[in-house]
Amino acid sequence: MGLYSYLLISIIIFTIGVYGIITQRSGIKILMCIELLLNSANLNLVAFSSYNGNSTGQVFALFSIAIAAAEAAIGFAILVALFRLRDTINLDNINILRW
Amino acid sequence: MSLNINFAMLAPEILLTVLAFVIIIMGLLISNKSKNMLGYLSAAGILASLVYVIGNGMTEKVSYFYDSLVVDPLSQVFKLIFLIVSLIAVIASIEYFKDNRNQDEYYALILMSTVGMMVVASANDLIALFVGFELASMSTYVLAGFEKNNPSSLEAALKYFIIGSLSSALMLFGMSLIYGITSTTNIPGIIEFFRSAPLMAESSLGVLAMIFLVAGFGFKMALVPFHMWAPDTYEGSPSVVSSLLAAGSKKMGFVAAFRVLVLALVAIRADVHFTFAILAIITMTYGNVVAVSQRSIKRMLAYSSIAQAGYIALAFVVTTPMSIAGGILLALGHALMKGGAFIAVAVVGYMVLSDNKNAKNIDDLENFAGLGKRAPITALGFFVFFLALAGIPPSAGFIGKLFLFYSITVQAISLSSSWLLLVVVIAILNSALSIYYYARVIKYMYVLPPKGERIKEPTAYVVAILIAVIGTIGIGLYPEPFINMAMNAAQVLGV
Amino acid sequence: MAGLISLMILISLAGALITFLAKTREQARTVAIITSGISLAISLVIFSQFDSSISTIQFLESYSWIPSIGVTLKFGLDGIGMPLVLLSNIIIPLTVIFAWGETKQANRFYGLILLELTGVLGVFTSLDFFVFYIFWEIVLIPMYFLISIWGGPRKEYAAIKFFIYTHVASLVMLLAIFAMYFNALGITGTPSFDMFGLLKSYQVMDGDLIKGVISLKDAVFIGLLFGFIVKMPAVPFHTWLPDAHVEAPTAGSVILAALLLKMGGYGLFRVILPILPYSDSPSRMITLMAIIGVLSILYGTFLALAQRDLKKMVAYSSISHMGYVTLGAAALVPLSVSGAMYQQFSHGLITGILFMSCGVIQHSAGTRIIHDLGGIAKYMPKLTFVMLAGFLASLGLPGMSGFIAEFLVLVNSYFTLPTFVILALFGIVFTAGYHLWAMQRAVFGTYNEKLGHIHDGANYEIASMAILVLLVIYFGLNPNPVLNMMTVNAEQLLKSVVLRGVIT
Amino acid sequence: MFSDYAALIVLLPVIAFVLTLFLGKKLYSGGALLPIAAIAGSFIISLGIFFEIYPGGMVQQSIPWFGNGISQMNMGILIDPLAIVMLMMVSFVSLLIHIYAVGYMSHDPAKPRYFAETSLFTAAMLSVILSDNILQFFISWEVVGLCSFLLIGFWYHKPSAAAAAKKAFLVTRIGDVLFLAGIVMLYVNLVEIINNPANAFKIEPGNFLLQFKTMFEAIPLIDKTQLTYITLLFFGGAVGKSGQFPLHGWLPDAMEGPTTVSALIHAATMVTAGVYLVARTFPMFFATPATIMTGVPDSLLIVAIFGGFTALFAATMGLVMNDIKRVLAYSTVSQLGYMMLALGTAGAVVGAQAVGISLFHLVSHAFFKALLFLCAGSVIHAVGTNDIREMGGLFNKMKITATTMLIAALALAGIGIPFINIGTAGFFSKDMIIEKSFEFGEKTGGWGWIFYGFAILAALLTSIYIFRLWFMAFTGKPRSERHSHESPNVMTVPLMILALFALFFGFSQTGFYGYLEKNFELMGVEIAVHEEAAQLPVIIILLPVIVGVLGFLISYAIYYKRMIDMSKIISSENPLYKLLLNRYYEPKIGADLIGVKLTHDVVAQSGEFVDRKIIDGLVIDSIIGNTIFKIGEIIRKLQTGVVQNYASITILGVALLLVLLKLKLGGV
Amino acid sequence: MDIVFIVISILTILSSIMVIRSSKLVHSALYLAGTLIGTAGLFLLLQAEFLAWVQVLVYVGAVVTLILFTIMLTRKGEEE
Repeated sequence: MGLYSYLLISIIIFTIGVYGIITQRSGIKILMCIELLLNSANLNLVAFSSYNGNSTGQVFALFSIAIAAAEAAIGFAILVALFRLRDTINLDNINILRW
Repeated sequence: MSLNINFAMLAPEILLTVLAFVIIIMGLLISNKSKNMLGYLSAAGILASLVYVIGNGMTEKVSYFYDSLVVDPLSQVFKLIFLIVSLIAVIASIEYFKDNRNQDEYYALILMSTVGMMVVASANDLIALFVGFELASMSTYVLAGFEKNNPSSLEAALKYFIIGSLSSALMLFGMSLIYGITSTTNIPGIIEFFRSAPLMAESSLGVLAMIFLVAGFGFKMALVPFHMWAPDTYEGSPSVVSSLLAAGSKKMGFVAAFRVLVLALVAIRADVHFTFAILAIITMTYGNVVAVSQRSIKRMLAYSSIAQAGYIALAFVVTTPMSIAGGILLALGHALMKGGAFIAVAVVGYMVLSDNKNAKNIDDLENFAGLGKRAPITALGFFVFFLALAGIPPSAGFIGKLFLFYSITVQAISLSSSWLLLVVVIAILNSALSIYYYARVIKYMYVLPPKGERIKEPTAYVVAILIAVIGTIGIGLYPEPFINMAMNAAQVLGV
Repeated sequence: MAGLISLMILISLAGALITFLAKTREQARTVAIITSGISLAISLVIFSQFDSSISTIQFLESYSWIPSIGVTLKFGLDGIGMPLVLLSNIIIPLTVIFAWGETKQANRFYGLILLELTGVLGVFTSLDFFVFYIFWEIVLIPMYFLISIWGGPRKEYAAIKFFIYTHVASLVMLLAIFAMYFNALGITGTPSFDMFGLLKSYQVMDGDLIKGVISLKDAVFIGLLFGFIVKMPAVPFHTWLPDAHVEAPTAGSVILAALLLKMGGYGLFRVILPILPYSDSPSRMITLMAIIGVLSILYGTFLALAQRDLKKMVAYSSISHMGYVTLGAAALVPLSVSGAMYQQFSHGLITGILFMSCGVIQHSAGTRIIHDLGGIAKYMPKLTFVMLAGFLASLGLPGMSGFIAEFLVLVNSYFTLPTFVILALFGIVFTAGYHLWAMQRAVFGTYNEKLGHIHDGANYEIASMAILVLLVIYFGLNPNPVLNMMTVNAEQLLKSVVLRGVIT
Repeated sequence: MFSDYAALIVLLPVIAFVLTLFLGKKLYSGGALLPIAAIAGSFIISLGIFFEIYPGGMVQQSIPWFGNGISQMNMGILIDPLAIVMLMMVSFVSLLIHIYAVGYMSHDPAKPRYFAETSLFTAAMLSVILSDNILQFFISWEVVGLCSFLLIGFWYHKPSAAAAAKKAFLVTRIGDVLFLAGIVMLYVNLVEIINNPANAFKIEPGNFLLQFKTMFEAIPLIDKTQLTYITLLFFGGAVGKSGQFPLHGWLPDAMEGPTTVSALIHAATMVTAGVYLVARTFPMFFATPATIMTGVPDSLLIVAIFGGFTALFAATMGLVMNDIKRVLAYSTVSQLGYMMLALGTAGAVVGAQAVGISLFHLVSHAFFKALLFLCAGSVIHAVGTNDIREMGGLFNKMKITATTMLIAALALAGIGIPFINIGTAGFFSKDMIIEKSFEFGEKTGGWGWIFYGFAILAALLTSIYIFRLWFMAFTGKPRSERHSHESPNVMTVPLMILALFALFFGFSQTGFYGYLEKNFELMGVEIAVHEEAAQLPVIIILLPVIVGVLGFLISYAIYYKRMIDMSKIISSENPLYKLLLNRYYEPKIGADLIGVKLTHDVVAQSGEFVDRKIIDGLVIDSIIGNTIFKIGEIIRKLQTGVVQNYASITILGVALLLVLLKLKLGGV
Repeated sequence: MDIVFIVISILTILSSIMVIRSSKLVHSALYLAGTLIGTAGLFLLLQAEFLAWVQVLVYVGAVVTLILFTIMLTRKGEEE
């Protein structure tokens, strides 16, 4: 399969992720969508790596996976802490800071 | 490159990383009471790094780790910025987080975020850049939400985190595209590639990559429309963290943009200038116009910070050495001014809370009434920072704006370009508009009667504010070395 | 005796800082009067050693500051700056004396006044555009505070309006300075903000700012002009002035009118006139300036006539009087230019009396609204005396300094701008009209019993006004000490005008 | 010897002014003696100089003042016959008035101020007279105006006084501006003449640009049209200062000041300055081209028109005024009209002699008008009112005042015996003017006769109103209860001295004319002297006296014998009476309509509207200020606080970038 | 090969859609795991075997678990 098929999938997943971030209300779902985005980028990197014939992309992806995991941990920690205070993770309600 | 490489130029980063771990370990070992000393320890570490950075030449260029990190004038200038900001923030935190159980984590995180920023400043490879970026970001996500029992703080952290992650993802996506096009992640390599194959930059992928990168960096810089998190986060976070975010973390976006955009992409596409002009104009206008109607000072500072980002972004509008130098100078100035200003807000918070334990909206404009009497040094600090932010000489803000406006005027004249001229005019009008809201606070501080007794300003805050004040005015009065530094840094970019 | 100028500036700055730190009102005002006195003494020394027969810069001093962009701390005086330095040093001590009774935050008050002195001295002496600009901006800040802390009911509006208006103008001016700097850089290759160097380089500037719309020369010229006339202020950029004056405390108004407005006029002579003959269309620029000048004269006059507030009336009269400066400068005749310079000097002295009078009335009667006053001469004979003198001087009574200036401007401008002079003459009657009308209604006539028992101005207030009156009369009878040096410089300035054949 | 101290003529009263102002309170009678001594000194010096320079000398002293090069201005002294005559008259009359004032003002608490101001006033007037250049002339002229302002408003707590002072200053200011405009034009012309090498005209060392000498020398070189403009502008100044139509309104109002001030202003000093200005620059007036009427220089013709008309116009109003000082004020305006008429008509007929004719009337008028005012002051002092309807029967109580006033009235009416040349001062001086206007009519014919008509009609009216005044005040039954008595000696002695002059000054006529005729020759200006006109018809010589006596008889019949019941004529129904009593509605038109309604209410207020509402209110506050606020308020609502929206905007931002970069907007 | 690719990609995309569409958070988390595993499959197809395993280990093993924990910790009634 050509490079562009992978890119296509990556972009589709990316778009779905973006769509999710915009539409979803649950904090957890939004975090999942962010994972989708990072994942699509990883897919890109790996696809390019294979296409370009060097492994830099894979190295990059490796870093990226590690970082994504860490990020997820932080994100969920924040969500849990917030839930403890506010009793909700519905982001529509988390808007004391505005204007 | 052999293994016995000399890490001397990376000593600050190494020192701070080690220090971060030491602090965490010490935090486990020592009692809660004695954790207050950790602040001094980290301040000392940062100060040492700062001295090291200043002392160890700004001119020579050294690269490390297979050319993924470089130490050159550009990186040094920004390291200087980051270290100063951290120093201010840490010194202020000694008071702000006094007797907090989690101080060890706090200082470790600050140090880690500083290291992350410094890595970005030195990054010569997209991977290093991304890692540094994320290191700094993730530390600051946590820092923003460090007041676990404060809903505002957590909300700030959450918003910061979500938009930050989104931007990271965009940035990563952009980087992946660049890697795809150029098959390298080394920045000089990328530049070389685009130089030799300019058509690739014009391709859809190239443009897309560029856009994603701008979005990613724009998030950090708080450029409109990637700024949405900034007011909420700056308002909600602890003031010392806001200081770090606005003054330090923001500049990370700029240094990344200088490194990547200016060299790799901007130079080969004319309409990038135009795009940045639009972004810069929208950003500064938006920031200033909305700041006018704010009553929360932190929020006002946040919008002012957005506006300042717009000014700094003018550096990308023409990308001449002069403009880059101006951007760097204003970034330096802004770090001092905005960093100091947020610390000063912390003093106001301290003051208000000492009046009334359960006070809400501690950074409301009303609480600034008579600040000149209640907390003279803080008020003086605000006064200096505000005037500097408005670009009144002699101050760092003036010098920075001077270079930026100058570079654009010159370009407008030499290209006989009317839209560039328009950009300057709008920038000037913005600059004037900004006086309105700064002056309003100054009025509250000095004109209105105080609402309480004079307070004793905590020493840590005073020191932090004074460092910023001296820096702000010092650069204004004796800008020569800083100008040279900025010009050298701009030379590195070879524009 | 090089170094005197920087000594003067530094002393006033140091005095300002010490005053800020003063603990009591007594200390503050003592420091203020001593500092301004020393500054006055230094300026008198300079004045006495000043050679008024040559047009070159004297007392030149120069220190390197920011070599990388060519900024030097360069100070010096010639016949354009010297009188204004003298004026500043006369006005500030008198303002301090006048405000001797200030009780509200006295240390800050006097400190800000001294800071104003620092600023204006810097503006009038610096010969480096960069430094000039810095002082130009510094002046704004103390004035902002003077208005917004000690001002009247709408002080915030007025202060911010003043600040923003003049700041925009300065930024536009800054851009024009950039353009000249860039241009000079292109020619000489060495960066320099040296004022005369930049002005000289203007002569060889070319290119368009926007092709087919405006040339670079014109743009730079208009940018600089804009910066100065907003400060002066000239119609239609004047609306900050009435507000600022009405709300400012008396000392603030005095400094604003007597010194800050002069910065704009100073700019015309120092910057605009040397480049005017080399601009692309001098005749159009001259017409522009003349229109602005005459418009200011007439518009200011009629607006003054319409005012109900005494201080506002005086404010508009300032606009009107500064119109003569623009007109005289635009006429490009040596004596009209020196007349315009003299008008600056003279107006500085006169307007001090006027604003001080308004201040005393406000303080004593509690109002400045003309029709709420009436017959106050009965209880305020001393004030009436000096105020009348001030008003007469302001309406251009011969024998007082204002007349010499206006006469020189009108007579000599007629050579080149006859129509405008005729229009300006038209305003003189009305100038007399509003001054006298105000006097008649506010000061003379039957006493308005509603005012209760009012008292005359304090002795220190009357004394500082009386000194100004004496100076106004002295300089009305003997203009030579300052007029000569102005004329020498005006002739020097206009050499290039003749050379370029701008006027015959 | 005296001429070395010529500057003291002005300086002495100035010193007296300063000293009296600051020390007056501690001195006798408010320091009156200082100005009296000073003015006496001025008088003595003037007299001394007169004897030194008579018959053909001049005093010229000049020092540079300001300016440089050809535009060097100077201060200087020029005492020629014209000036010395004026100097002596002014200092003398002023001296008498000052002495009189010691009595008149004895009860006023503000005496020091009074004497200081009158002293300055005198000084300024003397300075006007001896100026050797037009600038100094103008400056002194303005200081005169200032002093009149101060003195008219002396009782400033009276609103009417304050208003009158303002009006006096403003109305004369209109003239001053014209004068200044004339100076501007003259200056420009002179400089251009000098700068034009073709003219070979240059200023000798020691001479200066705006000196009268230079001006006169340059007359042939000045463009004729310009010369007309310049002289007419000068005349505009004179119109204002000398209360000629249409700027006469301030003069009657100026009666709000103390009577002594009126005497000073109307007799000796201020108002004559205008006539003096025309006389001083007469060669320029004379040199203007004759385009309107053959053989008559335009400017002189205009001077004559204004003068003649004013003479009659003011006299009509003098008929109906009830305030004793107002009658005299209109009389002054009318007499000044005569002086102007003389300069205009006689100037056209006999050239430089006209200056003598005019000045002779000026001096004689100074004596009798000062006398009239001082007498009026004495009367007012005695009865405590200005209204002649409330006076009456004072003759027996105040014999000296009544007698001296009668003498003055006779002089004003110009009573005398023709052919044997015995008569009052006015007889000589006024008749000569009337005769010259007849000659003018003869010379020009046509409507040139109108001047004679003006002159003779005005003479009739003058006689009527002045005797009306005298009869109403001094004869008949007392109309008020107040016990009136004669004034103290310090007041009556000056009256008697002035009366002597009013009676006998006329006999110096021939010498006076002869002395002044040579005035401009001394300055080196040739003025073509016309052939003496043919012998006048007897009726013309008699007519002035006839109308004078006729006027007396009419007044006698109406106001002494009460042969006609005036109450029928004096009613508000009579439109003519109303018109006159309301002074031709001049105050309404001048002050209310033009001053307040047009200038203040319309022009100034609309300017205010533009400034506050449009520039400030609309543009600055509403459009710029509020709009920014509104936009700010709207935009900040974008910041909803909901993070998904933030994300959406971020994504929109990406789209925006896509648009910007793909649309190829670069290179715009 | 192509068919494998197509199948994996369709599964990946479908499950990523379902992450958003499913109304229960737990289901979403499981679909997310599906997407991530699908991506790992694509990595395999791109000869990035090591990375594929890392992907499964880190993402599915750690991240999804974390998500599930969070869901349980923040459950209060049923989230929509």
